[in-house]
Amino acid sequence: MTVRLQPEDFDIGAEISALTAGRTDVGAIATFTGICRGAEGVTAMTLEHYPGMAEAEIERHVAEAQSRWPLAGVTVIHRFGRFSPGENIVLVVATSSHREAAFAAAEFLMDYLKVSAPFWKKEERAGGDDGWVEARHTDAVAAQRWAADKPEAAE
Amino acid sequence: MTVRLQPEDFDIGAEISALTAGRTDVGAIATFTGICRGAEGVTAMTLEHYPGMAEAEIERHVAEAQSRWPLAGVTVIHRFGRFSPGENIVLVVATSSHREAAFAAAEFLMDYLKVSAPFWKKEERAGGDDGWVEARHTDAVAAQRWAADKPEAAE
Amino acid sequence: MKLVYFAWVRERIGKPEEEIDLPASVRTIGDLMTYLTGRGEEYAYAFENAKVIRAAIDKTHVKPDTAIAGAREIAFFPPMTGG
Amino acid sequence: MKLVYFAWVRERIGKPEEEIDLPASVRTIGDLMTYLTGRGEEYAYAFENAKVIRAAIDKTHVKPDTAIAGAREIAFFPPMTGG
Repeated sequence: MTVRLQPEDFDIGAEISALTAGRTDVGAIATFTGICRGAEGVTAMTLEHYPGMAEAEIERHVAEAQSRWPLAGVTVIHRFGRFSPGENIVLVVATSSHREAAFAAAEFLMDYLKVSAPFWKKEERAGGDDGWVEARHTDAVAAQRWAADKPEAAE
Repeated sequence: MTVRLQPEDFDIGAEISALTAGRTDVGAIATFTGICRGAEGVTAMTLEHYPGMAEAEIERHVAEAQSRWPLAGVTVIHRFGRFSPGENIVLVVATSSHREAAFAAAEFLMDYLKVSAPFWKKEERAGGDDGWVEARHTDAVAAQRWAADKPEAAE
Repeated sequence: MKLVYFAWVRERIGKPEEEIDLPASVRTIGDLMTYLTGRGEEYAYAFENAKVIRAAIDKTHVKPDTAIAGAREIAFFPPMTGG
Repeated sequence: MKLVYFAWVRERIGKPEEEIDLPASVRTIGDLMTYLTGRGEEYAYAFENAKVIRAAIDKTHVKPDTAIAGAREIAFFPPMTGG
């Protein structure tokens, strides 16, 4: 498990290589990259986090993903600081022998990052109408589905 | 839409960059990479395909994904030829403004690639026990779920 | 009519493709599989479990009851295992 | 007791953290929010819609009825919007 919070950008190819180098049991790699969007006049975004708790929450959910699915490796990187539209914000990489586990773990981790990891986004908008992003109800719904879901049997 | 069949390897970072360069409306990138595994004594794998039909089948399913979800871009690369364990075989990249569409499209495309795109894997195994890979029943089940699923509303 | 074969169908028949003239009585994909089965033991071996064999007409998946009239290229192959 | 604030809770209160001595009557997270609301209009503004405010004790999510006894650091913040 690799969990990193950092202001610096990340290199998806390098993170994948770190999880696959020297092993031949990985058949599936699912990744998710979240990017700062420039929609609705947003000119920049600042990501605030709770140091210490953010790492702990992410690590707790990575451990939960590892207990639900047969994963070979997991990497989560979440940036903090001020970003321009088009910049990377978050990366999740999950590897497994089969694709079902890799996809499910990546989605599970993104769903929980959204509602449970202590990060807050503030947008700067053209015209000076800055504001904190409101939590999406659909994110809460997405996270709740895992509470009911049993993981599928490993193959 | 980019669909390529090729013997050459691919560069995930470069394919992502090609879908995101110069635009700020992409908030989510889901990728899937399938890799030749060395499990159960497999020493190499040969991927045979039906030229012309393979491209057409993949393009048809990418178009279907684009009609189901609000996607910014889709890239599918499937290699053919002979591979050693650890080598890349297939890449799917789906981009969207939000993660639900990107994840769903990537999973949908992988599920259909498995059961509908005309590719066949033959494994070489230690001891000379070569053989064609049998289709997995779970792959057929995974593809069927999309027949019933309605896509979720775009946000 | 051009016939093309893939994977173990190709290996069992012993060739990747062939041109063939068909009698008018062969109207569907299912008829064609039956006809080919009678052409020799290599074909009989390839089609011995006909219900698992998939077919395409001009590079589009078809079912056994699909008519072959007008087809330029018909393909037979096992269930796909790509991805 | 150390209190820490994030995002618009921090902005409304006007500071990221503070040390505070609490009366013994403040037993739960909910009690603490009520107590802070009485400390001044900046606190009243921050906690005006108390049911949306989340809390953590020693960097673990907790609910309003959680007892604060033994806590070293208590955090208040809006619903999270990371990822």
